[in-house]
Amino acid sequence: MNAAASSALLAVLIAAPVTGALIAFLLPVRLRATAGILTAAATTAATAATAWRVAADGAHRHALGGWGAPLGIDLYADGLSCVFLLMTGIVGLFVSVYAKPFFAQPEENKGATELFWPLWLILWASLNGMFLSADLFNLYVMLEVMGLSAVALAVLSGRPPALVAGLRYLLAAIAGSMAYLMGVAMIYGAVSALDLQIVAAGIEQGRSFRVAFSLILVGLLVKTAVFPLHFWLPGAHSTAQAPVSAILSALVVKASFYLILRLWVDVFDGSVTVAAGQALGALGAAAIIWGSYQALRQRRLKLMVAHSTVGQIGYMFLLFPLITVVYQDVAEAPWLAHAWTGGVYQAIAHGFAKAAMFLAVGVFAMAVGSDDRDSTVGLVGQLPMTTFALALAGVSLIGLPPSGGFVAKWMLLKAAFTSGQWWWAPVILLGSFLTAGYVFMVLRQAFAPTSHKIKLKPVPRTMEVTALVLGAAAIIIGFRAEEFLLLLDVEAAFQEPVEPHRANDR
Amino acid sequence: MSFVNAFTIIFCLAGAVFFLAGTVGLLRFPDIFSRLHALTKADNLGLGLIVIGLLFQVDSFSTGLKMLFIWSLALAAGSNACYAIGRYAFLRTPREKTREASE
Amino acid sequence: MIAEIESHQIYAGTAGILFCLGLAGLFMCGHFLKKIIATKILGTSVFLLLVSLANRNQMEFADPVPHAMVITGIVVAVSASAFALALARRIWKETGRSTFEDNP
Amino acid sequence: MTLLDQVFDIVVCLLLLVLAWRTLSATHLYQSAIFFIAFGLTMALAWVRLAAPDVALAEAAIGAGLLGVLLVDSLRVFARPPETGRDSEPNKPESRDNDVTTSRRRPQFNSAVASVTAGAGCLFLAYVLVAAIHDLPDGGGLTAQAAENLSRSGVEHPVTAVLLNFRGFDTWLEVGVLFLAMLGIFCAGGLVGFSETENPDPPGPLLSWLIRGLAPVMILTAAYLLWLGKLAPGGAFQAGILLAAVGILLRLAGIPLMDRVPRTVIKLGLTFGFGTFLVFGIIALLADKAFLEYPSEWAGEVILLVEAAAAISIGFTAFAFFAYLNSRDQSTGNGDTAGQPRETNPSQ
Repeated sequence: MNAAASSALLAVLIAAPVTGALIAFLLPVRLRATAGILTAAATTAATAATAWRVAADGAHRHALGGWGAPLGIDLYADGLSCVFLLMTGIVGLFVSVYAKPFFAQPEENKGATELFWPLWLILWASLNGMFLSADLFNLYVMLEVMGLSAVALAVLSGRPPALVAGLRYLLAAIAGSMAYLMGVAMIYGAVSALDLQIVAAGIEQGRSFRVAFSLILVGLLVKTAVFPLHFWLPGAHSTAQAPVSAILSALVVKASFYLILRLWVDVFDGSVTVAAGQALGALGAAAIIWGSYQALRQRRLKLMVAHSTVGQIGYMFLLFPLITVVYQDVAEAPWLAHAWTGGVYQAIAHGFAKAAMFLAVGVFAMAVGSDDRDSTVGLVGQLPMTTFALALAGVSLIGLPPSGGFVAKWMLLKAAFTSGQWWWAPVILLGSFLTAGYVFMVLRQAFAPTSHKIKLKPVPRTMEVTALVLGAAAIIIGFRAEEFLLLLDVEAAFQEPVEPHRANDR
Repeated sequence: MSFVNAFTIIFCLAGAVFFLAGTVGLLRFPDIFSRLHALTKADNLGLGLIVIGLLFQVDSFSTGLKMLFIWSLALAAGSNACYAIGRYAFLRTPREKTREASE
Repeated sequence: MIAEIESHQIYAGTAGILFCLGLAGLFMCGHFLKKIIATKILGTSVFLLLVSLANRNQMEFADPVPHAMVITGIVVAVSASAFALALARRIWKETGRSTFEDNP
Repeated sequence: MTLLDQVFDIVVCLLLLVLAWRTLSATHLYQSAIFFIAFGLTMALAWVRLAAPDVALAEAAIGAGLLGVLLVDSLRVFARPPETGRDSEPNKPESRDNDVTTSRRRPQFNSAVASVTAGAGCLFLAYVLVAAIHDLPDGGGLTAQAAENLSRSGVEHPVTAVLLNFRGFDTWLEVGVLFLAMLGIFCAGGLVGFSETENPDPPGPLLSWLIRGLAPVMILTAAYLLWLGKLAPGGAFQAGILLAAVGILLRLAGIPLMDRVPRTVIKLGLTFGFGTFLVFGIIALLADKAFLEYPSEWAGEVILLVEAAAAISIGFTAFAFFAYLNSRDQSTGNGDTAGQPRETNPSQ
């Protein structure tokens, strides 16, 4: 495969799901699920091919329209983008498989659910676009495509609580993207470019850069739902239908996190400061405590899982204070690689675990007819596979070995100690305890012996299996750290770690 | 050339006077019908005079034609909007009040 | 002093203030419709900044890239507003709520 | 830059700020909407002052025109009591004048403390923003690069060259956003399909006459704008919205357009623009070129084709926004069947 053809793969990753979405929309309703799953399989295959090419030949760049930066828009894939693309591909494929029988159930097939497939495939295209685009303004358009399709999916059922939560989500998303765009406008004014690489070369010290990056950052923090900007998330994620909740929690918040990470280490590394890193870490720490505590208090399973997302997002933000430190040369800061990998690993592991958890809760809710915590009493006997999936996902969220979540939290913990920033360690541990609390509360109910056997509605076997596969994936990536690291290191955005010695002299 | 410019200035000033008068009328007249009356004067005559004034400045036939076309569209739209507002107001006002207003 | 200020600078500064007004409106206004209007003002301020940046150096023509960005932005913003309006209207019809406050 | 220019600019800017403030602080929704429309008109002046005729056209057509219509139509909905209580008559003329204050429980700026805090925060943010904007260099941009490549783009108007060629990918996604918003509106409404308008008043004879007379002129103008985009301000979006306006006017005049259209045609109309772009993109990929790369000798023709498809689709979609929100099924949304597929959907 020559270079041009493999760089065309990047465009395929966006064009293929869109093609599938349009075809699905034009097809009669009964054929849409099949078209959707075929598209999902094709997109996942293209994702795998891209990751393989990038691992073999290094980073790829595709100049859309043949113009190239600065005038045109480029797509760019390196190890970091491929890791997120792969996570999206795998989660997306299994959620698609789950969604087909899910929406075939009459009680879930209400409102405008016939639009699930076009919306979800466009959302997928925009997620891929978020991970690939190298143009600040194109990223704004991608953010909007992602936001609109995510909200549309969240209100698919048409139930009033979902509508209210959806409107709140939409307004928060619009405000976030406007703050982002304001920052982009100022960056364009300062460096006359939109391409990430060219912008990175033009970044200087100065008030306008700091203000611009702050605006961009705040806009993206709203979209990532970092405490205290998470107000829209629990409602929107818990009122959506199960496959949609899985997509929103596992994938959509990761895309804006990815963008923050990319901008922080690749573009604005000259204008971030140690204090800014600590501030992001503090927000993350507050999110861990607050989100996990709220999750512990919820009686409805979906609300619990949604609040748990707020807490788990917090862990990803512990990465920023740990990589933004003063040092003379890289050898002096051996924890950088740990912090970096730990943060990214957390995003990936949470993606699998949270998708599995929402899908499993969806199975429970469908079988019992309610997602109240107490209604799951003794379900292990009747739905062993789903209970097991929930347990696997929970193990990864808590961070018990051997799981993806364990690797992530362990690396963050290690980095916190070696870097001397020990104050993050108690937060990580406390978060794990709280998480263990709510996970075991559900499991205790599920494993509780009951005298009476509850009459359950039969649930399609495919749904149970997909939840289990994703739960298993959250564990398996704990064993597969090496391959993961090899891929992540391709043209690592992190080769030149954040340069706080420049940043420190403000 | 200055002769042509003088025409332009005169017509545009006259148009501006109509716009001003229309605006004052809109603010000062007591009820909706007389306000509409003031408003449409500004739109029709004010815009018309300004278009005539600018016609002296155009360098091609087609531009002039376009300006006249724009004026005629504005006339049609304005009269219809006025008609719609007036009709709505007329239907919504109790009969006695309308009679009072027209007397 | 006043002679040094170019017109694009006046508009760029106004854009900054408008942005704050729109943001304040988004948080402080209760009614859905006014929140949606506030997002429109927020968007307009960003577009105003972009267009005034495009007007900085008058060469043969003004910088077309921000103009294109603004046109794209306007369409995207209006689409989002239309969707928000549809949601707000449906919520009003189904529940009679017009703000987020009267949360049950 | 004369003193008069400066005074004019400052007056326009102050007016913008005052209107924005009044829009947000007005206690009555109608007031708010009127101030917002005035704000939009003043913005048009600003665009003209900043030499941005393309933006002025787009803003007037899409921002003020389309959104204005949707906003006014929504005011009508919010002026009526919701139909969750069965006893209210939907089309009673009395109910129209209901007092639509924005929030009856509390004023907008809810308490003194909150307003002072928010005010101080806003002032600080405004100071920071204006200072940062002031620090931006006085020059720069991509004008030179655009001018250099203009001859290879297939069109002569730089903004069209950026929109349809240099950054055509953005424009493709933008057409996609319109399609997506329509899907979102379908989701919000809970069904996919249209029905006749709920507008209770038939228009007067003069209005129907005007609308019927005006429709062909408007279609012609749309075609002209589309063609003009190659050389001068204008193009697919402006043309498309003009087409949408034709539809909206005809619908207001009581001429049914959407309710009889077969579902397949509606689906094709909504996807036409997004799809055409995509087809050209894929053809380029298959020809071993970059995605959305046009053959240089045919670039002008391809752009015109894509633009025409986009204009038709944009017009159709923008009209569909209005037609759907204005449909009878929509506006008599009934509480107890929330989320149920409705039998009354004519196009299913």
